Order: sequence, then C-alpha cells, then structure tokens
Amino acid sequence: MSHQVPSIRMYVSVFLALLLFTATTVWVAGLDLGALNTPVALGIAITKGSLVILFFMGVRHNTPLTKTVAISGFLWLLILFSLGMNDYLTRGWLGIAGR
Amino acid sequence: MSSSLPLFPLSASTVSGEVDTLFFFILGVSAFFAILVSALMLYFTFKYRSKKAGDAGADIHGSLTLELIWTGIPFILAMVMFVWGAQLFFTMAKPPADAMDIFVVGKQWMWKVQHPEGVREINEMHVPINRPVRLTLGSEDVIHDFFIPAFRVKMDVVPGRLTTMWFTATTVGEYHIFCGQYCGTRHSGMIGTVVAMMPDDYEAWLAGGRTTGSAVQNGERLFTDLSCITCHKADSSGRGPTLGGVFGSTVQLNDGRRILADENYLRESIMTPQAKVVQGFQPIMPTFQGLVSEENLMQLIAYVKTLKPAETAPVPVKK
Amino acid sequence: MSNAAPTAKPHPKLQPHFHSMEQQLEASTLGMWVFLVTEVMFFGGMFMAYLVYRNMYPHAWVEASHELNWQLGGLNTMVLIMSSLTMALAVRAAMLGQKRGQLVNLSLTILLGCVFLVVKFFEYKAKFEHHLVPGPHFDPTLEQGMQIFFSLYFMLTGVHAAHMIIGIVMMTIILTMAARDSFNAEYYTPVEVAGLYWHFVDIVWIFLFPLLYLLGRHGA
Amino acid sequence: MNDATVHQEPSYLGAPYGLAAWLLTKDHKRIAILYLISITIFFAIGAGFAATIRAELVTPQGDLVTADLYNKLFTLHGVVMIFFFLIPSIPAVLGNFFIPIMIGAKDLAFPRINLLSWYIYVIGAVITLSVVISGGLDTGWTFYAPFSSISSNTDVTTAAVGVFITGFSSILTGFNFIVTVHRMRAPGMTWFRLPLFVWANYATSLIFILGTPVVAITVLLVAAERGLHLGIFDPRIGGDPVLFQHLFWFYSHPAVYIMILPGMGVISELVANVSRKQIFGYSFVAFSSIAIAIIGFLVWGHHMFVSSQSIYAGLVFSIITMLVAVPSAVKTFNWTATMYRGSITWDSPLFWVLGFMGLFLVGGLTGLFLGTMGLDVHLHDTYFVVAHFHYIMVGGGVTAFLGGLHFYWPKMTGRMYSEPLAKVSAMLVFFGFNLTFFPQFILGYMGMPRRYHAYPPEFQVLNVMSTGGAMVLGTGYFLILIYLLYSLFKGPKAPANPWGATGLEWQLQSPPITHNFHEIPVVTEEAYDYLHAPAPQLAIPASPREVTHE
Ligand code: HEA
Ligand code: HEA
Ligand code: HEC
Ligand code: CUA
Ligand SMILES: [Cu+2]
Repeated sequence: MSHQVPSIRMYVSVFLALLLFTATTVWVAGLDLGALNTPVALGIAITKGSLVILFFMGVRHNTPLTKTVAISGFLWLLILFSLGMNDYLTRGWLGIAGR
Repeated sequence: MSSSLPLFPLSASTVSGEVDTLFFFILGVSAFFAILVSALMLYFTFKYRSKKAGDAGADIHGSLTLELIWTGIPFILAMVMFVWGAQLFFTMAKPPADAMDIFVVGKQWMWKVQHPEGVREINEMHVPINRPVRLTLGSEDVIHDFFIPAFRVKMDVVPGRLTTMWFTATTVGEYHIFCGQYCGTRHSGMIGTVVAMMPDDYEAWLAGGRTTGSAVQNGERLFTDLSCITCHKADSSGRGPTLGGVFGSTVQLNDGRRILADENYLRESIMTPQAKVVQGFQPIMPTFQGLVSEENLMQLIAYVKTLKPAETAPVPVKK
Repeated sequence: MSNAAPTAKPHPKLQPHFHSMEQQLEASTLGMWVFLVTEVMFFGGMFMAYLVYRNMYPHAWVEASHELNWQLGGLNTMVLIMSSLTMALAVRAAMLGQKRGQLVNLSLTILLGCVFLVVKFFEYKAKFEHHLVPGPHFDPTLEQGMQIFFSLYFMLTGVHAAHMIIGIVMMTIILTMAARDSFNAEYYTPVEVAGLYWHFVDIVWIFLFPLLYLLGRHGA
Repeated sequence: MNDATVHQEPSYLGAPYGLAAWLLTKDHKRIAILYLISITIFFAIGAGFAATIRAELVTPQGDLVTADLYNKLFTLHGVVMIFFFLIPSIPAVLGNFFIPIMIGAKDLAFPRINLLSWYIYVIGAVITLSVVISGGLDTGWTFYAPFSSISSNTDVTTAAVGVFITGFSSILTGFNFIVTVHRMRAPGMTWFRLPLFVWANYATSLIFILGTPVVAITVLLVAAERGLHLGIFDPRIGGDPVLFQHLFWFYSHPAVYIMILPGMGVISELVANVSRKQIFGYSFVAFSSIAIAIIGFLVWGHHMFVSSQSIYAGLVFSIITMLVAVPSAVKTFNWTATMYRGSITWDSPLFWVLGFMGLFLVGGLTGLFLGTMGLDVHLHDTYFVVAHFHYIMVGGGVTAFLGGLHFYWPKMTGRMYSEPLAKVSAMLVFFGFNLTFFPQFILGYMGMPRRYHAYPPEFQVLNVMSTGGAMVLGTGYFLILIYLLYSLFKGPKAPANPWGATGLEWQLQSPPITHNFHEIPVVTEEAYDYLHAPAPQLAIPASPREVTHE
C-alpha cells in the first residue's frame, strides 16, 4: 500500500463537497421533478458515497484488488435487486392471478 | 393399479402425460450420463490399476477440444430441457378461456371448496372430466399448497393474494389432494380427494348439493351489504369508478402506471384500495381488510367479474 | 526475499505468521474491506425489502416519509459527515505519528457519534408518542403499507444505530490505545481499519437519509 | 522407535498441553480439531433426529411420535445438519487445517478471528439448540414466513437469533480464507499452482461473505416480527410472504454450493492422488469452482416456481439454473478423464472417490429435473426433492468429507486407521445410502409430499425400504466413528506421506509442528506433479507401521 499521506486540504474539500451535496439533496427533494425525484436523490447519494469511499477511505490510491472488493459488494446488491425486482415488476403481466 | 407396490403415479389429466414425457426424456439423458461416467470410472479403475507402488500415471494435462465438447453438449441438452420445461409450464399456467371456476380456500388445516353454483365441500372436490377447471386459491392464514399428483399440478396458496391453477381431468376416479407447503401441526392431515366424474354425474351431484345461493349471487348480496354499491354505481354517478368491464381491462392509475386488472388487482382494490388508485379518483375507498373473509372476497370478485360495461358508453359527468 | 523470514529485528507488533509489517497491514485492510462487503449485503437485504414495498405502496411511502422529521435527519447527516472528516484526520495523524492529532480527532469522532445517537433517541421517542411504532399500538387510521414503512424504518435505523454503538466502542478502544502510544508511523493498522468501518457506517446513513426522509417530500 | 518417527519434533497436538491451551489456541490446526469434534457431535445429534424420522415413517399412521414432535424433528434435523454440520464441515475442518499449509503459510491471516469464529459457532449452536428445552422449532429449516413469523407456537425467535449468530462464524471463516489466499501465499505459489482444494474453498468463501449476511438479516427480520411486532412479511398489514422466500433463497441456494464446492475440492485432490497423475484440465476445474460460486447467486428462484412468483422471473431463474449445471458437468468429466491412463491405487481414498461420483451424479442430475419448470410443478416439495438433496449433500458432501477425512487423517492425527475396515465402511455407506434415498425418488414422483408425519398407505413399502437403508447407512457411519477413534489410541504411527501425494502438506512431518514450517518454503512446481512424487508408504511391505505398533 502506498504510504503517501493525503493533505488536510483534500479532506476538508471533500467534507465541504459532502455538505454541499447534503444541502442539494434536501433542496431537490422539495421540488417536484415527477418521476425524476428518486433517481436524482439516489444519484446524489451515490456521489456522496463514492466521495467517502474514494477519498476518506482511500480507495483512490489503493490496489486494484481493494477496488474490486469495494465494488463487488454493490455489484452483488445489484444482483439481489435486479433479479428480485424482475419478479415484482413482471407480476400480473399475464393477467392470471398469481402467475 | 393392480400391483401391490405401485411405482408410478396415476395419470389422469391432460397435462400429466406431457409431464411424464418430459420426465422420461430427462431421465434418459440423466441415465445416459450417469451410466457413462460411472462405467468409465469403474473401467479405468480396473484397467489402470497400479502395477507397482509409486508408478506415476501418464503425463496428460488436458485437452481444450475435450473441454469444449463436454461443456457444449451438456449446455445444449440443458437448454433443450429448459425450453421444453418452460413451454410446458406456460401451458400449465394459462387456463383455457372456457374453463369453469372453482374457488378454494386453504386454512390450517383444511380445504374449503366452493363451486360457482354455490355448493360447498370440505377436503373434497368434485369435478367433471374433459372440462377445463380453473381453481382460484386463497389462504386465510399461512402458505399452503394445493397439489394433485395424479394431475401433475400444484400451486402455492399464499395469504394476501390469490393464485390460480387449472387442469382438465381425463379419467373418472378419486385422487389425492395434498397440501404441499408445510403449514404447521396437521400439515400432513391437510389432505383431501378429487372426485372426477362424468359430466352428467357431476351435474346431478351439483343439483343434489345444498346451496345458499351461487357465488355470484352471494357476491352481489355482499356488494350491497358492504355498501360498495353506494360508491360504485352502474352509471358513473358514484364516487367510485363503475366496475363494469373492469376485469381484464387495463386500468390507468393516477401515478402513471397502467395495470392489467386480474383477480389480484380486484383483491388488492378491496383490501388495500390505496395501493393503486384509479386515475381521476380520490383515495377515499376504505379498506375491507378484516371485514371480508377470503371466501367472501372470492364471491365479491366473482360478482365484479360478471359486471358488464354499461350499454351506452357513460358520458363523463362534470361536477 | 531469501526465505521470506523477517530480515532485521522484527517489529514488536509483527505477528509471527506474517513476514513483514507491510504484509500485515495489507492483510488487515483487505480483511476490513472484505468484511465491509458482508456489511453491504447485510443492509442490502433490508434495502431489497424497501425497494419492493416502495414499489408496492408508493402512496403510503410518501405519506409515511412525511411523518419523519427531515430536519433532524439532515442534522444527523451533517453530524456523521463531520465525524467522517475527523475520522479521516485521525487516520492521517496516525500515519504521521502525531499523537495529539489522533487524540483530538478520535475524541471528536466519538463525540459526534454520541450526538448522532442522542438525536436519534429523540426521533424514536417522537415516533412512540405519535403511535408510529408498528404493532398493536400503531395508529389504525393510517394507510395500509405505512406500518411496513415504519417496520423497515426501525429495522434500518436500528441496525444502523447498533453499528454506531459498536463503532463508538471501537473508537474508545482505539483512543485508549493511542493514548498509550500504541501507534506510530510504522504501525497504525487498527486506526486505519477502524476508520474504514466508521466511514462505512456513514455511507449507510448517506443512503438512508434520502430514502427514508426525503423521497416524496415535494408532495407535501 | 522406528527411524521414520525418530526425528519427530513435538507436534501441534502435544505442545502446549492442557484444556486451556486448546480452548485458547490460535493455531489453525487446533481450531480445525475443535471444529472436527463439534461437527461430529452435531452430526450425531442430527443423525439421531434422522433415525427418529425414519422410524416414524415405517408405518403410514403417525404413531411413534406426535405430529408436533415430528415437525420439530425434521426441522431440527435440517437446521443442525445444514448450519451446524455440513456448512462448517469441510471448510472449517479440512480447510482450516490445510489451506495455510497448502499455500505455505504459518497460519491463517487472522488467527484470533479464527478462534472467535469457532466460539461464535458454538454459541450460536447452543442458543439454537436451546429451543429443544424452550418449546422446540417447527418451521422447517427454511423458516418460511408467515408461518414462522405469525403462526408457529414454538420458539422461533431464539432459533432465529441462534442462526443469525452462527452466520457470523461462516462470514469470519470465509473472510479469513480470502485474505489468507490473497496475502499469505509462499513465494512461488502462484494462483495456478494452488491445489484445487484451495480454489474450491476460495470460491466457497466468496459465497460465505456475499450470501450469509442476507440470510442473517432475513432471520433477524423474522425474529423482529415475532419479538418486536414489526411487520415486514406479514400479509395482514400488506406484507408479501414471497419476499421472505426471495431473501432466504438468495443465500440458501448459494449455500448449497457452500456445501458441495469444498467437497469437490477434496475430490480433486483425491482423484489426482488415486490416479497418481496431474489433474486433467486444471484451470477448467479451478475456474468452474468460481463459475459455480458466481452463477449460483443467480438461480435462487428455482425454489419458488410455484410460489406465485412471476412466471417471467421463473423463466430467468430456470435458464440460469440450467447454466449452473454445466460447470459441475465440466468438473465431473475432468475427474473421469484424470483417471484415464492413471496408475490407480486401490487404497481407501479410491473407494470414497467412486462413492462420491456415483452419488453426486445422481444428485446433480436430478437437480436438472427440478430446474425444469414444467416438471418441478409436480416434483416441488415432494420426496423427490428430499432425495435430490440428500444425494448431493449426504452422498456428495458427506462422502467427500469422509473421503477427505480419511485421506488427511494420518496427517492430522499422526495415526493410521484400518484400511480394510475403511473399505468395508465406504461400501456399506454407499449401499446403505442408495437403499435409503433411491426409493424416495420414486415416492416423490408418485406424489408423496415432504414434511409429512403420516401418509397414505400405498407409500409404505418404499418407506420401509428407506428406513432399512438408513439402518445400514447409520451402521456404516458408526463403524467409521469406531475405527477412527480406535486409531487415535491404537493405530500405527503414520509416515509423513502415506499416500505418496504431492503438495506442501505432505512434506511436513505427521502431525505437523505448531508453526507448520520452520522456513517458509519456496514453490517451484505446479500442483499434482505426480511424475516426481514419492511412492505411497502404505504399500511398502516393510512399512514402519508394523514396527511402531507397540
Ligand atoms: C449440496 C447441496 C446441493 C447442490 C450442489 C445442489 C445442486 C443443484 N440443485 Fe439442488 N437442492 C438442494 C441442495 C443442493 N442442490 C437442497 C438442500 C434443496 C432443497 C431445499 C429445501 O427446499 O429444503 C434443493 C432443491 C433444488 C431445487 C428446488 C426444488 C423444489 O423445491 O422444487 C432445484 C430446482 O431447480 C434444484 C436444482 C439443482 C441443480 C440444477 C443443481 C446443480 O448444481 C447440479 C449440477 C450437477 C450435475 C448436473 C451433475 C453432473 C453433470 C453431468 C454428469 C453432465 C450432464 C449434465 C447435463 C446434461 C446438464 N435443487
Ligand atoms: C447435511 C445434511 C443432512 C444429512 C447428513 C442428512 C442425513 C439424513 N437425513 Fe436428512 N434432511 C436434511 C439434511 C440432511 N439429512 C435437510 C436439510 C432436510 C429438510 C428438513 C426440512 O424439511 O426442513 C432433511 C430431511 C430429511 C427427511 C424428510 C423429512 C420430511 O420431509 O418429513 C428425511 C426422511 O427420510 C431425512 C432422512 C435422513 C437420513 C436417513 C439421513 C442419514 O444420512 C442419517 C444416517 C444416520 C442415522 C440413521 C443414525 C445412526 C444410526 C442408528 C442410530 C441406527 C438406527 C437407525 C434407524 C432406526 C433408522 N432427512
Ligand atoms: C367510500 C366509497 C367507496 C366504497 C364504500 C367502496 N369503494 Fe371501491 N372505489 C372507490 C373509489 C373512489 C375508487 C377509485 C380509487 C381507487 O382505486 O382507490 C374505488 C375503486 C375500486 C375498484 C378498482 C376499480 C377500477 O376501476 O380499477 C374496485 C374493484 C372496487 N373499488 C371495489 C369495491 C368493492 C368490492 C367495495 C365493497 C366491498 C367497494 N369498492 C367499496 C370508492 C369506494
Ligand atoms: Cu396446508 Cu400444509
Ligand atoms: Cu437451489
């Protein structure tokens, strides 16, 4: 692992960015964007999460292995969500109850 | 079966033969591979038995060609099984349009069967042969599973929603009904009998049964008693939408979704009306959760399904 | 590396089955990352339930999120982000072998963690008072689906709070270790690893906040 | 003393001595032994439940035990066998013992966490089993809601908490293995020189860490639903019980590969050894483990074809189920090809290999019947499923475990057991097993539902056969227990490499010293280099075992 020590400035800028995004997400939540509200809120949350992972947790400078591990958790969540929702979103397509 | 040790289930529905054919196909493929691999291994075991302690085997590391062959062939066979099985599943899932209805409610630990004409039975189900029968299944407590081995059909009965299955009996006789899904103490006692009869006998049996009105009649009565009628009028003057022709139509919801109205949609509309609100209406319909039993629900639905769209297209009333 | 045995005199914190401090640190951080993957999946099960029911009861979800106090949620979001900053600074101080920096930042982290829990406590209390706790006392006039929302709300935030408590305990241990000069520029693995955990708990909240408190607020 | 044992240093077994030293040990080998003892106890408990189940099913009427008791029996049988026996069996015993040695490390990456995982396992198991006193558990090992959450009168909450806790033991083992394989390999031990056993356990660990948390939270939700009146799956407040099944099987299908992949790893070692030959298609066998682990996450819905999940979801799950069978096929064929032109030694490991192959094949192939949607409608929740999974889990998993145990026993304990008895018991288990579970396929196709305390009389003959088979099978297992225990005290001392096998583990003395290696080895050859392997010492007439038999 590289032993370079990140600067305080970097940490503080990330912190400020996170605060900014928090304010944004609160602000956006008050607007009616129709179907877009959820994607926008999630987009902001993902950005914030990525900032924390990349900078605070130092994945930016980490080995490819760590990066893979960090991503894999979210990938597997995606498996759970997509195959699971595949059931819920296609229920009733046939118009036969329970199929 | 004459034999005292039956090894194969009775086959008494239109699909059971098809299921058996698929079964024998996979059995054949499996037997082929099982025998092939076991025979090879045993043959090698004897043929290449070590002559002298410490002898090494031949210096073979692998073969790409072989790997491709034995990846490819199982893959193709597996896909054949998948397609065949999926087709059969669709056949077994989609009831024919002319199927007659029977309503089944499972509760710990019995099956309550209700014929559209109003005849009820418990742990017994009389059906005519050569006529498709569609079962609408509901549960009052936990998950059960309606299983008729001789017909090769089975469907979970899930609380909180309705499920469907269908079959056409082909042979007169009595067959087991089992509860397939574990449901508590007397799960193994939640069994019953299907009595498949000649259509005439069935009619006679129906006529002899005691009835308190047909399902639709009961549903209609409930529709009034529960004062559904106050909001859902035949014309569009009520506070709720007219229900004529709703079943089977595509409903536009107020959040933009479009839903195909099947039995589960009707059920949901009664039990959790606010989950899906019809476009142009307020979410004022009260929930009937806890007020109607699973059986009543089925009667209500049976009734709503009979409602035909108003003769002349109703002119939207502006208020 | 002739035989991979430690060359010069081994570092006192080097466990015998590792051959270098570097290997030890790498193993520990990789271990923490792998553990965090399990944590993602752990919360993932509940997020799956959230997804399913939100899709099933969109209206109830909007209604229910109005019952939550987004100001308090927002405050807590900021508290946690701040604590993440102090945590990151504590790790940095450890890397540089600065004892004071570690002590100050770790204490701040713990403090902010406690603030979070106190705020959470008041939020929970309000839910009890408003009969929004699932079960026999749940407000029966509320729409179907809302009870599920609150069940999930309590599970998600409760499990999250449990993680916070574990984190605070962990940080207290790290703090005492730091006070006893256990760490230096060569050996700060525990600080780094505990930091990863803390940031993770922060990330969970970053998702919980919009999903529970904010979505559907514009409908009000 | 004979010269084969003269240079023995104190092994990990002896030093330091005493119960406390064992219970506080950080040595992966001792922890493996702790696991071995515990899973043996749990197997005995589970087998006791099985024996009672089989005894009850001799007659169609439920006359031996009450319906409630029967339900508790099969539930605890399933729970104990799966969570407390089979899942930890190979990974936590053989994996714990041999993974560090095989890759040339002195221990796992986190020895203390390794010990912790054993304690968590024991605590979880004790809590779960405490329900025997506090009202039992009658939900089936699948804990299906809403039966488990609102209907069962038994102590589901405690059991759920116990399973939840045990989950962390799996997670910790998996994460320890992953880090160890990544970070602790000896110089020269590249990924493609790893023994296939390590690959298989690595793949297993992926499932441990990615799947187990989901089932942990799922049972916790059930516990919360019972204990705290929350409602997640409760249909009365609009919850969806099918969601429980999604979450449960998201873990529990991959979990079935937790139970077979390590076994496949063992068989890979054994096949190479009995054939005295490089494994055929090493990289295909290695990658098929990973493929099974990953694709295994995409098929869970095949347990739910008739659960009222959407038919389209069923289609996707069915086709991927068919896909996941292919890597298993690849493994099977590669093992067979390995034996081709080998130099087959007829020692006891061969018998386990053949037994495994025969039973796993039947089990795996019947999985294809179940994965086929139209057929699963009929077969679902019948004894066909029971037979399917016993063929794989007991015929495959347990046989592989026993094979591995026999293969590694000399290394782990330093003692040889009786070869003839081992062969007899392997055959006894094989025939007993088939007699027990083959009739269940027929029962299943005839429609006998599982979890039935009483059944229609036409099923009786086959059930009696099954029970008879279980007695043979049980005798086989019992015999193994006896002669293995006997060997501990009276068995001849084992040489370092009784089977003439390759691999770092066989270069150590039997049993190994606490730190495995004085100096970390440098690896220069690929795995299974049997061209240069020493001859089996078992077969040498002047084997030291006669002499050391004092
Ligand atoms: C170790 C455990 C284990 C393993 C490895 C497997 C492996 C497989 N299982 Fe099994 N299964 C269980 C344990 C296991 N299963 C358990 C415990 C249950 C019941 C749970 C419960 O309800 O309580 C169950 C239930 C179960 C079901 C649900 C049945 C139901 O309830 O309706 C299904 C359905 O698809 C299924 C399928 C498969 C398939 C396709 C495989 C495949 O991975 C098998 C692959 C192997 C082979 C195919 C053999 C080798 C291949 C060849 C020789 C080449 C020829 C191959 C082809 C032509 C493709 N299993
Ligand atoms: C690793 C897992 C594992 C193992 C090793 C076993 C081992 C055995 N199992 Fe188990 N079984 C499961 C996992 C396992 N099982 C699971 C997950 C279920 C599903 C539970 C559920 O539905 O929730 C199940 C369910 C199950 C059932 C179905 C119950 C039902 O649905 O009603 C049956 C019935 O025959 C059975 C039998 C056996 C037998 C005979 C053995 C044998 O291998 C055991 C051999 C040992 C002995 C027989 C004991 C020692 C012998 C004696 C003491 C001599 C006297 C013997 C007799 C009188 C018979 N098991
Ligand atoms: C207080 C008035 C009211 C009562 C009483 C009422 N409903 Fe409704 N119903 C509505 C309204 C308003 C809607 C449309 C909004 C919605 O979907 O919730 C509706 C919608 C429905 C729908 C969906 C119709 C569609 O077009 O998709 C069905 C089915 C239904 N109701 C059945 C019933 C039944 C059966 C009862 C009695 C057991 C009943 N309703 C009682 C007001 C009522
Ligand atoms: Cu009803 Cu089992
Ligand atoms: Cu499965």
